[in-house]
Order: sequence, then structure tokens, then C-alpha cells
Amino acid sequence: MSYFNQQQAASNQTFMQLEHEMEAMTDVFNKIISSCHTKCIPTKYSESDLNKAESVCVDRCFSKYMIVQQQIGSKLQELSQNVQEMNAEAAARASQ
Amino acid sequence: MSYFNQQQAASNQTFMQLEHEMEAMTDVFNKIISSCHTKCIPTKYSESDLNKAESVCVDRCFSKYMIVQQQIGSKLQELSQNVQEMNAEAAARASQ
Amino acid sequence: MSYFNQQQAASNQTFMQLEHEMEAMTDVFNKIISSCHTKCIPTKYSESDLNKAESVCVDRCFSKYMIVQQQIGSKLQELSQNVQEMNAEAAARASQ
Amino acid sequence: MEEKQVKDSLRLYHNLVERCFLDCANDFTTKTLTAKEEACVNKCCDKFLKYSARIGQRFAEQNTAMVDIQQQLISENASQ
Amino acid sequence: MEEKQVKDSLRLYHNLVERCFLDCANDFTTKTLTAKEEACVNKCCDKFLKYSARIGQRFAEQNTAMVDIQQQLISENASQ
Amino acid sequence: MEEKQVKDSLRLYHNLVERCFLDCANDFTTKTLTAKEEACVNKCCDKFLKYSARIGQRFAEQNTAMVDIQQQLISENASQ
Repeated sequence: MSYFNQQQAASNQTFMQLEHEMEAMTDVFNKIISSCHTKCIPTKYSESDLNKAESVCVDRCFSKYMIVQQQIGSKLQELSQNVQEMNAEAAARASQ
Repeated sequence: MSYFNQQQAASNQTFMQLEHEMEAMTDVFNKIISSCHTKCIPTKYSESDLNKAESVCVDRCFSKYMIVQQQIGSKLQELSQNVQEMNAEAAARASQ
Repeated sequence: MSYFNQQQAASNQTFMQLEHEMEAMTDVFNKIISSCHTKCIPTKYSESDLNKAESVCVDRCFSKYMIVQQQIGSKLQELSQNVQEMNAEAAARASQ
Repeated sequence: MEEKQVKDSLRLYHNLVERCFLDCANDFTTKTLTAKEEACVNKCCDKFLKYSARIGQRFAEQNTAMVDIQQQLISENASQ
Repeated sequence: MEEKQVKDSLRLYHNLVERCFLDCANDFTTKTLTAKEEACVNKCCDKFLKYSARIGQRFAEQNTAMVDIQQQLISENASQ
Repeated sequence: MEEKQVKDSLRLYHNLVERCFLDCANDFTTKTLTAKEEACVNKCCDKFLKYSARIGQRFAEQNTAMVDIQQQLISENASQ
């Protein structure tokens, strides 16, 4: 593969990753929209505005959602590292 | 771009639009199916037929869904026109 | 179409079918995950483990989901055969 | 286009299974469906097919005018 | 990318319609919206747009740092 | 195929976050998780992983026969 082709492939990959990340971001955004609506917006609709109490709840809800995402993300990463290490050990033992 | 290519591009665009519209239509159809089921069909399932009361409810439910879609569509179009006018004014002021 | 091209087309078709089936399988898997969670896992989360009662419920839930899928699948297939036979009869009558 | 039809049919099927399972399967002391659950699934399925056919009919009536215009636009485009 | 924007806008629109329909339409003795239902839909729609703009703002603040890094990576890649 | 795996993993992750958030976060007088909420999220996550592994196992058992037949069809096709 020529230098040019390598660059091309690398930037295609970056583009693909970006696209996937943007799709995942849209997905997360929609999940937050629906979750925090359930938590903070009463379905009576007595007024058009987002009142003070609702606004505060929305900000806290967003913040908590991010923290849960972070917490579970770390947990999954840890788990996946443990699995990889176990696989590596098993492979090392098998090749002896 | 040749005349032929222009025609080709135009009909491709029409096709793409049609595809998007058909996807959106399927999406709307599925949302109506699930919404009006919630509103009109009791989950006891005492009979296989759609009885008179359920049928009437389904027709009214469909009609109301279309009206809500229309009402919100008009609202969003109005909003988007206001934003476009504001942008146009800002651009005009900036170019003076 | 050459013999090679036919083989190529046939294996592309098999690949496409496989892809569709895998997508459908992922979809079914996610529906079971969400349905049996609703049926078997209380949202109190008093412990990290899946206890005995929950595990038994999960196995039965999975089994029942498969049976419902089978039952409805047979029903739909029967219906679609009836429609095809009616169409075939109508076509035969029309061509006389 | 045909591919889309297969996908839509599969989606209808799997949504129907999920709905009737959620509405009808409520006894997890057994591994197979009880007679009551099985009867419920049959009625749920029959009623849903009639229900969605009715919505489909209303939807088609609603869209007829719109689709007519689009078909015309396409055939004009094709005949140029 | 523009195609994605059209798709996302349509999705927002259809989700908004579904939400306000479910929350506001509750009287199926009539074929058209009652005055009460219509008022509810208007408030539901206005409030939802303000609500989702607020979430969008928080989301953008959150993502700014991350996107900055990505943009830098891409421009370095492009300039080589 | 690998792309599909990444997509499926991301989907699992985001569904898990949404579920545990909805089931565990209930106190919006604070901006960070309370100790009780954090413990709930941990248990929710652990239990869900065990739960989905169990369903996955049942699902795999169910599909083994079907996939065997498909694999055979493909290898016959490839060897011609």
C-alpha cells in the first residue's frame, strides 16, 4: 500500500469513526431527552414555559445521567480488560 | 454537467426524497399503530374481533393523530421561518 | 450471465440473507432482553446477583417467548398461504 | 424496494410477538404456555391484525392524494 | 451530513407529535380535537421545544472539549 | 461484521445506562449521585450483565441447530 493510500485509508477510518460517534451521540441525546422528560416534566401542561423548578430538575437530571454513563462506562472497561488479560494468559499457557 | 446527467441527478434526487418520505411514513404508521392501540384496545383480549366501540375509537384516534401532526407541523414551520428571517436580517446588516 | 457470475450472485444473495437474519436476530434478542427484564427482575436492586427465583423465571420467560413466536409465526404463515391460494385462483379464473 | 417489504414484514411480526407476549404471558410457574395464555395470544394476534389493517386503510385513504401527485411528478420526470 | 440533519429533524418532529398526542388526546367521543386538547398540544409543543433546547445546550457544553480534540486530530491528519 | 459488533456493544452500553438511570436516579435535589443511587446503579449494572448473559446462553442454545445448517449451506456454496 502506497503512502498516499495509507493516508486515504486512515482518514476514511477517522471519518467512519466520527460518523459512528455522531450516531451514538444522537442516540444518547434522544435517550436523555426521553429520560429527563419522564423525571422532570409533569404531563399536565398547565403552562408553555419551562418553570424554575423544572429547569433546575432538568440540569440536575442531565448531570446525573452523565455520571451514571461515566460510572457504567468505567465498570464495563474494567470488565473487558479482565477478560482480555484472562484470554492473554490462556493463550500464553497454550503456546508453552 | 450534460443535460443527460442533470436529468439523471434530478431523478436520483427525487428517488432519494421518495425513499426518505417512505421511511418517514413507515415510522409515522408504526407510531400511530402503537399510540392508538394504547388508547383504544384493552389488553384483556376477551374476543378475536375488533368490536364496534373499538372500531369507532380507532377511527377517531387516527383522525386526532393526523390533526395533532398537522397542528405541530404548522407550528414548527412558522418557527423555522422566523429563524430564517432573523438570520437573513442579521446577514443583511452584516453586509452593509 | 456466466457460471462464475451466477455463483457470485448466489453467494452475495446468501450473504445478504444472512445479514438480514442476523439483524432480525439482534432485534429479537433485544426484545426478549427488555420483555423478560420487565417480567422477572424487580427494579429494587437489593443484590448484585441473579438469585434462584429470578434465574428460574428468566429461563421460563425465554421458553415462553419462543413458544409465542412459534405460535404467531405459524398463524401468519397460514394466513399468507390462504391469501396466495386466493390470488392464484383469481388469476386462473381471469386467464380462462 | 422488495428488501424494504421483507424488513417491514419482519418488523410487524416481531412487534406483534412482543406485544402479545407482554399482554398475555403472566404466569412464570410453568415453562410452556397455559391454556389461558395460549387463548389470549390467539385473540391478541387476530385482533391486532384486524386493528392494523383498519389503521392501514385510514392511512392509505389519507395518503392517496399525496401519492397521486408524486407519481405524476415522477412520470413527468421520466418522460422528458 | 445534510441528509442526517433532515433525518434528525423529522425524527424530532415525529417524536414530538407522538408525545403530545399521547399526553393530550384522551377524549375519543369526538373526531376532532376538543378546545382543551388543542390548548394542551400547544403547551406541550412549546414546552418540549424549550426543554429540548436546554438539554441540547447542556449536551453541547459537555461535548465541546471532546469535539475540540477530534477536530484537531482531523486537521492534523488532513495537513500531512 | 466487526462494525456490527461495535454498534451492538455501544447499543448494549447505552441501553444499560438508560435502564439503570431510570430505575435508580430518583432524587433531583442534588446534582451528583447520592450514595444510595450509586449503590443502586452498581447492582443494577452487575445484575443486568448476569441477566443478559443468561438470556444470551439460552438464545445461543436455541440457535445452534439453525446456524449449523446455514454454515453448511455457505461452505457448500463456497466449495463449488
